[in-house]
Amino acid sequence: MTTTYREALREAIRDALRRDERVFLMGEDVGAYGGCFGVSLGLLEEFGPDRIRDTPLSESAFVGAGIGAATAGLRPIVEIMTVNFSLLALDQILNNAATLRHMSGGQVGVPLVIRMTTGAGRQLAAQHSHSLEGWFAHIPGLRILAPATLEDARGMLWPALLDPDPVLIFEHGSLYNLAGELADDAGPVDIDHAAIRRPGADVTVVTYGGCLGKCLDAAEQLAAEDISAEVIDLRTLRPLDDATFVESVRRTHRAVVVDEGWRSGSLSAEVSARITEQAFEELDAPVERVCSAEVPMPYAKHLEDAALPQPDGIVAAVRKVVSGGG
Amino acid sequence: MTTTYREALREAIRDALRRDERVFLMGEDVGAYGGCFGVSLGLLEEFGPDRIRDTPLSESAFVGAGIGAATAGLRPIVEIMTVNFSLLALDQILNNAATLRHMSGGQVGVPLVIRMTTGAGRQLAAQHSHSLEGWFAHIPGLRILAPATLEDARGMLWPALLDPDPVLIFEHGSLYNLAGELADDAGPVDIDHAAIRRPGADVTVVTYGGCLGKCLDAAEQLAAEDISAEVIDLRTLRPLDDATFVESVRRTHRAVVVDEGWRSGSLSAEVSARITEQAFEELDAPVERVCSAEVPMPYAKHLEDAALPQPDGIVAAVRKVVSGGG
Amino acid sequence: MNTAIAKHHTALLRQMLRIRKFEEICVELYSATRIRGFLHLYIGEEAVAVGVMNTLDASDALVTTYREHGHALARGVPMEAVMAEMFGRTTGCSRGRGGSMHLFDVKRRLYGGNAIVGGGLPLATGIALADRLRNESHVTACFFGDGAVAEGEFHECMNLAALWKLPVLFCCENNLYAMGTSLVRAQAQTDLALRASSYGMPAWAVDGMDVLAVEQAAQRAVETIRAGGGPCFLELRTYRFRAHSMYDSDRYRDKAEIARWKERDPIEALTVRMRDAGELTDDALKALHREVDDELQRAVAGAEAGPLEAVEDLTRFVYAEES
Amino acid sequence: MNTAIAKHHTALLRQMLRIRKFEEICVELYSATRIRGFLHLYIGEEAVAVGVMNTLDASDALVTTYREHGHALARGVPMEAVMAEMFGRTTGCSRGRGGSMHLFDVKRRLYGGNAIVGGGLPLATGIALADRLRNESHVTACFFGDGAVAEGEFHECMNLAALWKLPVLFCCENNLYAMGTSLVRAQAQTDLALRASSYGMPAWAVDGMDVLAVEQAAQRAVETIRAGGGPCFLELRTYRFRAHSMYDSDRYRDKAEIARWKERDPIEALTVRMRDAGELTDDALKALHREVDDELQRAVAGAEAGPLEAVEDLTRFVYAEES
Ligand SMILES: Cc1ncc(C[n+]2csc(CCOP(=O)(O)OP(=O)(O)O)c2C)c(N)n1
Ligand SMILES: Cc1ncc(C[n+]2csc(CCOP(=O)(O)OP(=O)(O)O)c2C)c(N)n1
Ligand SMILES: [Mg+2]
Ligand SMILES: [Mg+2]
Repeated sequence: MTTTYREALREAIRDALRRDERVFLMGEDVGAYGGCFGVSLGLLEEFGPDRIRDTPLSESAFVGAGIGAATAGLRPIVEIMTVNFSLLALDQILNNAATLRHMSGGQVGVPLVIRMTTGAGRQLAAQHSHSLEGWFAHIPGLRILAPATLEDARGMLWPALLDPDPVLIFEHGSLYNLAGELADDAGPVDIDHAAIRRPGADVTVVTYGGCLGKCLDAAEQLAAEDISAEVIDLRTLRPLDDATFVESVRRTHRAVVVDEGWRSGSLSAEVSARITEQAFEELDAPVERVCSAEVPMPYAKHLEDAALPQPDGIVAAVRKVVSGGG
Repeated sequence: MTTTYREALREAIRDALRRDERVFLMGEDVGAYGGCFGVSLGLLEEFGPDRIRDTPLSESAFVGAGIGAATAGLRPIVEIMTVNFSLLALDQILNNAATLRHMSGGQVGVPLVIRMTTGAGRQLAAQHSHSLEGWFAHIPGLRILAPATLEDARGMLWPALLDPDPVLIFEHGSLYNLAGELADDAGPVDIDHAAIRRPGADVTVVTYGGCLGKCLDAAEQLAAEDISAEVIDLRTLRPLDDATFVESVRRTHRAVVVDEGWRSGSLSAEVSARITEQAFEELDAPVERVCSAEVPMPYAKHLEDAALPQPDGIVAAVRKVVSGGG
Repeated sequence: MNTAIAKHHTALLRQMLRIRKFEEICVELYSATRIRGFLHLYIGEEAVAVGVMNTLDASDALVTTYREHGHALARGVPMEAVMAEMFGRTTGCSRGRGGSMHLFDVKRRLYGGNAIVGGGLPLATGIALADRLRNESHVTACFFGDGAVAEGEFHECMNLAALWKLPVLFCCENNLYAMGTSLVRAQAQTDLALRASSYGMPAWAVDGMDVLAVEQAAQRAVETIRAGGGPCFLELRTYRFRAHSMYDSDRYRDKAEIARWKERDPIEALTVRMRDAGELTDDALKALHREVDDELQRAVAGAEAGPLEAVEDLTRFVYAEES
Repeated sequence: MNTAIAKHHTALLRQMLRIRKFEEICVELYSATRIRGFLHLYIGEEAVAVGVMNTLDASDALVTTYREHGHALARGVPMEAVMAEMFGRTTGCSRGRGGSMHLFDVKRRLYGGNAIVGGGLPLATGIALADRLRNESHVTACFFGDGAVAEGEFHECMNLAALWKLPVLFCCENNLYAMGTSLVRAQAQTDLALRASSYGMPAWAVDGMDVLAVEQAAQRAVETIRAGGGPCFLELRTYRFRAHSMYDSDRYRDKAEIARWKERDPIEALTVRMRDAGELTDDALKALHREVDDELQRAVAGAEAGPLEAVEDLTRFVYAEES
């Protein structure tokens, strides 16, 4: 079946709404508008306004209401239009969703799913281009997912809803129109492990989300130079499946981490630190990082392109680690 | 002159208010109450309610108002009672304070100082014990300071106010009662560089803020075992002065990073990654990290103690890197 | 004298006394550093928790703040479980993980003790939304202070609850101060009930020092809500007799003002009223005190004897455990 | 015919026309992918920006939203600088870093173009605080939509500005929709002026399709504010004739509703009025159009010819540069 990332997400939501009557979708413009990126188009007509619930512009209240509804036994899917507005709900996410279970000594669970769009690349400038999923991955109590493929767009939601703890799903804005084949019976996927998207022997490229395609492009270019890059898609940013990428680095002895977050303090730093901690003796070169420039995203296209990780930069970083070490 | 960290902070504020009439202090209970940790006690009487301005419980509005007042030419010092409440103002900090200069193509500056208390250790439980200064250090456009000594408590504010860009100062809650000698003419300090608080030869311990004292204690214990630890206080968490700690590691060949943030995605990861990136060939052992356990802070004292970095854990980590490598 | 009424009044008095005496012991324990963290006392405000709680069913839900010993006790959380929480024991109502500011008891639908001002309002709104979506007629009572009214979350939740006609009882404990900031210095418009009614929900102010007035107002509100009328707002005018917390030297309030309010002590007031109505003899009052003292003594002894969590279990309850 | 009045009306008409035609060209340029990012059109709402702006002094400040071409043009930012911003050129009013949503011109005290709904209100409050602390009598005009009223920041800022009597003119552009969400589905209480007055500030609703009504109301508000009366709130009832943004297929509005509002086109309305009053001849109108068309043509040509920032300069303007 040919489908898009957007349709795969919609199908996942529809499926969840059908399977479990405790599930409902809530957020700004998810109903009458069809979702600001069209993900929930048609669902209002199918499921009605109680389960496809438009909210006012009140990020803190409706995210918090999702938390409350989850503690009370429902299974809300809360959509925050984009990660840029999630800051307004961060108090609820960190101080309530992530801590209620602990503060209550295990009594209160928050089986909530929060979906949001993340990332840059569409000239939306400094307030609409954040990539903060790695930042959210700092918070204990949360699970953070970043679907980068059609399978994951279709399959991550259901296990996220089954998770008794809060799960945040970050959908990269550049992926909605991604089209391709999806098995007719595509369904839930594992949300615990990273995936090797392209096997390779010379270097491990660790990435996730919107950068996966760029890394695969880079790997293709590198293959032409006889450099065999293994591309790993983290998929789950918290808890990090370090076993998969460390095992890969033990084989390739070199690693490049590619992350759309601003370099300092991005998830790439954690991945780099863990590789060094766990595979120091096997590393032939220091881990390299390809990240976004440390600048609020500029509007002009040539500047935005320059600020973001690009295949060329990934290729250059790989060449550097491959030529650098023993 | 014998003084405390609290008094040193107060003196710094008083001094700034006297020197520059554009400076004012604004926040919850900074006036009539004297500051929730007593930092601004007496200042209302001295400077009046226009310059020592109590605010309602409206973190987003008064932080944003500070941003606005700074763009319009004043030099506000905004106090957020504690970092735990800063989440409510994060939209203003990230989407306005940190981006206005860039979005406006350099026209708008935000010469604002935001002070807040950070850290755990007083049994205040999961919502009142965050250490998020390293997290804030991810944001381009900000400068992040963490005074760990009386000199820095006294001296960081004035250069922060002279900075044409937003500066966040994180005061660790366990330090307010720190007492000691401060030179009578103590004044502004450099806010660009890390400081070697204790020189040493065998290992570099990188830390900041509330953990500095613990690292110095650990270094003392280690000295008794003939392990000479160099203790570096980062002081400025953004921009990171990596030259100082990398140079140290080049001499000691080993490093331990101590950080009260939750381990995954904490500033310690960035420090570790930079050390490996810049001094890989000189490292005799992988960089070790001593951080907070990945748990919302529990109330019970024995659990809180166990969750936080402690001298014993630092000593153990140092022993590991010292015995580990070549 | 109507015996049923007398019994009812005695029950209210007992609840208020339990709260008052519990907190007086807390002060002692805190001064002796046997309990720690932040400690926010409810002394003077007991009529609010007791009056409201008495109108709720066991299946109604409750969300409150860091100043919530009174709410937890009035809700029926055993005194020993609350005290053990202060001692950080696994027998505490939050297993010693929460402390004074985070009392939980999900069996009794007490969803905490929230220490972020305003932070409980969205939770309460969401719990009410769940009840509404399941067609259950429960009410969610949400307690918060006058200070919370300035927070953006207050506004967002008032609108959301009113827009969706959710069964929330908003209980604003207006004790005139948010830490050291008096209401007039925090609110451009200090009539909080009026403010609330601008969201299109029924709202009224109540004498929070009179437990019977509180009870009556709450009863009316709960009936409105249960009948599907959407949220209601009560501004409960009260006063804290003690400082904001144990760290507060209380320099920002006028001594005369404090004294004036103490004359309206809700426990005194009910006692006098009951005596005047012949509902309470000296002996009965003494017996009541003794009874509460006994309960307290048992609670403290039991709490202090409770076990501490094993340090190895530090990272439990961050995520759910396999069941 | 009063010549002064006619001249005044002509100026208003010219401003509205400039905005309308500017945006019509933007649509073309966008469709041809010559400009990019988000594009939010103000078409239909021109009377609001023009009417309010006309009452402000050059030293008054201005904070607005992502739908701000009209405000920037009415404020006097040269058309070419606005257009160059859309083209991402260094000659753009934000040097090409901001784009359509972030028009700045600090010389004209235009503090942006804020794309976080509600995010500009605290800024405006702070700018007004600065003016107040310096004893300057400037007004800060803050534009935002009906959608922003639901945000917590709206509430916090209304209270702060009223409490501190800050010189802010809150201009709520009530176009009945926040993206696809109509006001009645977002607000429990849809009379926004009434809502604002609950903070204790003067607030009134104005016909936002009538530029003269807007001007008159704004004049009254600005005078109140300048006289030290604290903030005022205007609910400007208007309508956007186009979709929310270029990505929006506008399925959530009734075609008849759109048509009804288009009958009240503010440019049409003023034109008719001026004609009826003999203030505008066919020739004059044609000349006006030609004049604006010329300005536009020059703006587009000039903008597109502007230079692009060197890629090496990518990280400039994150921090201040040494001066
Ligand atoms: C968001 C937030 N800001 C600040 C604080 C610090 N703080 C704790 S209680 C309090 C005063 C709250 O006053 P009010 O809401 O009236 O409740 P009361 O303490 O009077 O019961 C403050 C400022 C906090 N806990 N949360
Ligand atoms: C905090 C936040 N949430 C969501 C959005 C996405 N968004 C952009 S404009 C808009 C609608 C705003 O409506 P309104 O305030 O009425 O202004 P209008 O667009 O009608 O002029 C939304 C939801 C945003 N930019 N900021
Ligand atoms: Mg209060
Ligand atoms: Mg609107």
